[in-house]
Amino acid sequence: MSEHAHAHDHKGHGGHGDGGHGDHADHPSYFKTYITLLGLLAVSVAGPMFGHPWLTLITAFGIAVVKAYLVASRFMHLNIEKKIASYLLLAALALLLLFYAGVSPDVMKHRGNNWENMAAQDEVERAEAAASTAPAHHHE
Amino acid sequence: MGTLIERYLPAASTYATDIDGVIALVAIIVGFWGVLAEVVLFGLVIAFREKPGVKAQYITGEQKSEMKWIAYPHHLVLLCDVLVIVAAVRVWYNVKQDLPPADSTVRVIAQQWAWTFVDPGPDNKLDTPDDIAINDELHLEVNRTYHYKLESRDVLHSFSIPVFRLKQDAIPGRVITGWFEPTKTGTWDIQCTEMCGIGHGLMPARVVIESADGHAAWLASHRSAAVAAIAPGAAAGAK
Amino acid sequence: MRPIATTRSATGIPTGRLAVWWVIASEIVIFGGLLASYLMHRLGHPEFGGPEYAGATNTWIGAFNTFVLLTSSFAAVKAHEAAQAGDGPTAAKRLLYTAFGGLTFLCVKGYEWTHEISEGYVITKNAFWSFYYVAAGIHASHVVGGMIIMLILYGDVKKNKELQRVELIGNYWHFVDLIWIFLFPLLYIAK
Amino acid sequence: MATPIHEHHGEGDHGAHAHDDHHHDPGFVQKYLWSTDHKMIAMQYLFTGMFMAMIGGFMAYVFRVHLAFPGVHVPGFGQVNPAEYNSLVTNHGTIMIFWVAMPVLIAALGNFLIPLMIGCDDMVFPRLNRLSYQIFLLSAIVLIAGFFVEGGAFGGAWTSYPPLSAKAQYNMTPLGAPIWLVAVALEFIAFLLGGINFVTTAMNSRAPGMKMFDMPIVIWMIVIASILFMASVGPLFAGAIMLFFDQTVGTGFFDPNQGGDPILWQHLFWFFGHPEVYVVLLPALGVVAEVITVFSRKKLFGYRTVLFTSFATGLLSFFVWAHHQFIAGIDPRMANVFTVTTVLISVPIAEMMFVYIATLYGGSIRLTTPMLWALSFLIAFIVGGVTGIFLGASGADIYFHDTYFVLAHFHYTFVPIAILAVFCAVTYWYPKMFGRMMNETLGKIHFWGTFVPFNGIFIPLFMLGLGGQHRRIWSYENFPELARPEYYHLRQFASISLIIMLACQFIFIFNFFWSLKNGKVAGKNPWNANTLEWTTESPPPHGNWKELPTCYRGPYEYSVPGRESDFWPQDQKS
Repeated sequence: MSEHAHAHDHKGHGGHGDGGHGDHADHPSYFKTYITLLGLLAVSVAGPMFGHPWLTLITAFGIAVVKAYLVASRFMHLNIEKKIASYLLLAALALLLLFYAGVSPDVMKHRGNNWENMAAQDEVERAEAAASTAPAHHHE
Repeated sequence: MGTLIERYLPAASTYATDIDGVIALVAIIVGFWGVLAEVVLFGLVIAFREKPGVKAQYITGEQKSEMKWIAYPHHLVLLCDVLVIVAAVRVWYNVKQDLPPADSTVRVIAQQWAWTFVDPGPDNKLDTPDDIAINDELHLEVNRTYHYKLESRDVLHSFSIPVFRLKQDAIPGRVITGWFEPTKTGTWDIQCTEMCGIGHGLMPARVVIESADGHAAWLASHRSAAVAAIAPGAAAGAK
Repeated sequence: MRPIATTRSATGIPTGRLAVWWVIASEIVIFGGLLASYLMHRLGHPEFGGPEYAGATNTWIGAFNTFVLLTSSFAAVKAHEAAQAGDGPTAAKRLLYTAFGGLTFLCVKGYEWTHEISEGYVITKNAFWSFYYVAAGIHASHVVGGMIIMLILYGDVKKNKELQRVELIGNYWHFVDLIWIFLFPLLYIAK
Repeated sequence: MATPIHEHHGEGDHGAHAHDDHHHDPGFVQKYLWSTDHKMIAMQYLFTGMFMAMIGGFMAYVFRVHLAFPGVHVPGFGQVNPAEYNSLVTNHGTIMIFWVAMPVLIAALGNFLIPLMIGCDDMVFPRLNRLSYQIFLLSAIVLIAGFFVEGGAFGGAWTSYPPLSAKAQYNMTPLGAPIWLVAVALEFIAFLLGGINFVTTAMNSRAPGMKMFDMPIVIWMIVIASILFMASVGPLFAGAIMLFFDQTVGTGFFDPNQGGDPILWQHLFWFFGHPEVYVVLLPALGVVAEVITVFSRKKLFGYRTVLFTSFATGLLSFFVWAHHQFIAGIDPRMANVFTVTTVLISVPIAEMMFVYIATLYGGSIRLTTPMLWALSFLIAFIVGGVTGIFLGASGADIYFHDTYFVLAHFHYTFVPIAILAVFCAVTYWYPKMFGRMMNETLGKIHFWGTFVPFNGIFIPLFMLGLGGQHRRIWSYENFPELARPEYYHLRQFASISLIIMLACQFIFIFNFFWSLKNGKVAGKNPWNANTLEWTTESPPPHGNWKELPTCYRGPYEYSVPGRESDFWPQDQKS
C-alpha cells in the first residue's frame, strides 16, 4: 500500500519473500507465459471448427480454465503470494458453485416435482421451430 | 395441543391436522428450550447480583469440566432438531410432493387483482366447453380429493386457504399442481399472500365447501355458464 | 501523512494488496452471480446456440479482443516488473501501453456493438442478447475504470512515487482480463 | 468497482489534507463533513442511521394506526390509501435493514471500535472510508427522493419480487421502483467499500502483541459480518443490474414472457438476504458479549466457543437461503434440503446463547443501563430464535409463511438487533464517544419504556399470525376471518404499544443531547473495562493515542484470582 508497507515488509512477518517483492529471479518468464496464453487462445478458437460439440466444450472451457490459472498464478503472482489470498478467491468460487447447485433445479430445469415452466418450454419450442430452417442450430 | 391453531381457525382439510401437529411438536420442543433458557437467565441474574465484598469467579469455560455445560445442551438441541426435521419433512412430502389420485381437478388463475376458479363441470374434465369459470368463489365438494393447477396471468400471487393450512405461490409462466381434500362444509377465506401490487389487500375470495347434493345443485345452476370467460388458450396463464 | 495503521502488515501481505484481493473476491461473486444466471439459461435453452442468438456473434472479433486484453495484461505485468526494479519511467510507459490496450478493446467493442445493433440484435431481442450486452457492458465498465486509474497513476509512477501501486492496478487489470477469458467462450464460442 | 483502488491512489496525493487534519484546527466542513477520522465517520453513520430510524419509525406508526383503526385519519399523515400503504411497509423494511441496522451496527460501530479496540490510529484507508459514507448518504437521499416522484415510492415489498417490481404496468411506480433499486445498489457499494476497509484493518493493523484470539468478540463479529456481506451481496448486485435493465430498457431477465424467470431473482435476493440476517445479528451479539462481561465482571464463558459457533453460523448461513421460498414455487424436493440446513443452524445459535447465559454464572452483576439492554437483548432474541424453528420446518411453514407470525418472529430478532443492541452499544460507549456519562435514571426509564411496549407490540402479532392473518394487507374488511372484532382488539393493543414505544424514544433523544453538556465527566475508563479503547482519553484525540498501545492479553481477563483490581486492561504488562 505504501512505502511504509514496504519498509514494514522488510522487517519481520516474513512478508518480504511471500510478499511477492524482489524474488522474481526464479519466477517463470512473463513472456513465455504470454506466448503460452496466445497459443491456448488459438486452440480455443480452432476448437469449434471441427464441429464436434464435446471437443468445442473442452477447447472452449477447459482451456479458459487453464488460461485463468496461468494469468492468476503467473501474472497476479498468486504462486508466490501468501496462501490466504488464493483461499480467499477459491472460497468466492466455491460460493458460486453452491449458488448454482441451489438455483439450477428451479431455473435451469423447466419441469420438476409438481410444477412445469410452461413459458420456458414454449419459448424453447418456438425458437427451435424458427431455427430448424437455419443450419447453424443445435450444438449441445 | 393440536388445537393451537384451531383455537383461531377450524381445520377443514385432511392434512390441516398434520400441519397443526408439526406446529404443536415444534411448539412443545422450542417452548421447553425457550422457557428453560429464560428461566436460567433470570435465575442467574437474580442469584449473582453484585454483593459488597463478593468478587466474581474466574471461569474460562475452556476446561472439559466447564465445556460440558455447553456440550450436553448442544447434543440435546441436535437431537430435537432431528425430531423437528423428520416431522416437518414427512408432512411436507405428504402435502406438496406426493399427490393422491384426484377425484376432480380445478384450475386456479390469479391476476391483478382477482381470482378465477375453473371447475371441470359435469364431465369432470378441464378445458371442455362445460367448464364453469367464476371469479373469487371456489366451490368444492366435501370429502373429495381435488388437484389444483395454479397459474398467474401477470405477477406473483399466493393461493392461501388458511382453514386448509394450504399456501402456494402462483408464478406467471408456470403451472404448479397441488392437492387438498375438504373435510368440513362451510365458507371460508381465500387470501392472496404474496405482494402483488396496489390491490394486494383487495383480492379476497371465498371457498365454499358443500355437501354432495349442494355441490350438484350448484353445478346445475351453472349449466352453460359463460365458458368464454376462460377459453382454454388463455388457461396457459402468462402466454 | 498516512495512518500508521496502513503501514502495519500482520498478515505479511501489504495492506493495499490485501485490499485488492478483497476487491477481486467481491468482484468474483458479482460477475459469478451474473454468469451463473446466464449459464442456467444457456443450458436450459438449447436455442441459445441458434442463429438468432449466440450464432450471430462474431467469434473473430471476440478472439481479437481476447488477444488485446492478454497483451495489455502482459504490458501490465512488465510494468510491475519495471516498478519492482525501481524504474518508474519505464513502468509508467508500460502502464500507458496497458491503458492503450484497454482503449483498443473498447473501440473494437464499439464497432462490434454498433454492427450488431444495426443488424437488429438489440438488448431486448431475446434473453441471450440481454445477457450478452449486460455481461459485456459491466466488464467494459471495469475496463474503463482500470484505464482511468492507470492514467491517474501515471503521473506519480513516472516520478518514481507510489511504485507499489503499479502492482495493485496490475492485479485488478489481470482480473478484468480473467473475466473476459470466461466471457469469450460463454458468449462467442458456445454456439 | 474500481473505486477502492482509485482511493488507494487517493491516499498519496491528498496526503497534504491529512497533514492539515493532524496539526491545524480544521474548519467546520473539514471537521464534520469532510473528515477522514474514523471516529467522525462513525458519528456520521450513527446520526444518519438514527435519523433514518426516525423515518422508519414514523412509517411504522402510520401504517400500524391505519391497520388498527381502518379508515381513520392518521394524525400527521392523513388517510392511508393502498398505494401509500404498500410503499410505507416496503420502505419501512428497506430503511430499517439497509439504512438503520447496517449503518449503525456495522458501519458506525465498526468505524468507531475497530481502530480503538485493536490499538491503531485510524482505518487503513481513511479516504475510502469517507467515500463509503458519502455514497451511503447519497443512497439515503436517493431513497427518500423516491417519495417525491410522480407515481410515488416503490411499493412492491422490500424483497422487490419481479415481475411486479420489473414492470411499471404492474407496480404503477414507473419512477419509484428504479429509484428504490438504485438506492439499494448504492448502499451495497458503500458497504462493500466499508467492508473491505474493516476486514483489511482488522487483518493487518492489530496492535503489536495482539494475536487473532486477543481481539474482542465484537471486532471478530464485525469482521465476520463484513465478510459475509461481501461474499453474499455479489449475486444480488448483479441481479439488481439485471432488474434495473428490466425496469428501464425492457429486457426480460425476470419476465417469463421474454424468456426470463422470476424465481431467479428470488434466489439472487435470498442468497444475499439470509446471510444478511447474520450480517446484522453478529455485531449485535458482539456488543452484548462486551457488555455482559464488563458488567458481570466475568471472563466470557469460552471465547473460542463463541468464535467457532459464529464461524459455523456464518458458514451455515449460506446454505439456508431458500427457506424464504419454501412455498414460493421452488421445487418441493429442494425444500427438504433447506429445511435440514435451516433447522441445523439453530445449533450454533443456541450454543452461543448458552455461552452468554453461562457467562453470567458466578458473576458480580451490575444492572447498569447498558447491562439492562444487553440482558433484554438475550431475553428477546431467545424468543425470536425459537420462533424461527416454526418457519424453518417446511411442514409448519406451509401455514406460517407470509403471516404475521413471520413478521413477529423477525421483529423479535431485528428489534433486539437494531434497537436493543444498538441502545446497548450507544449507552455503553457514549462515555468514550463524548467524554461524559449519560443519565442513568433517564436511561432506565427509557429502557423500560422501550422494552415493555416492544413485547406489547409483537406478542399480539404472534397471535394474529397463528390466526392466519397475512402480511402487507391494506384492509382486513374484505376478509371475514380477519375482520373479527377480537382481532381488531389485538391490532389496537399492538398499535398503542407502538405509539408508547415511539414516544419513549424522545426520552433517549433528550438524554443523549442533555448529557453531551451536563453528563458527569467520564474519564478514561468509567466502566473499569479491559479493552484497548478504554486506555485513551474520552473522547479519543485524533490519532487515538499519543503512543499506540501494545497488547499483552485477551480482552476478558476480569476478576483474575490474585489481583486486587477485578479487571486487567489488555495494555498493562502486569
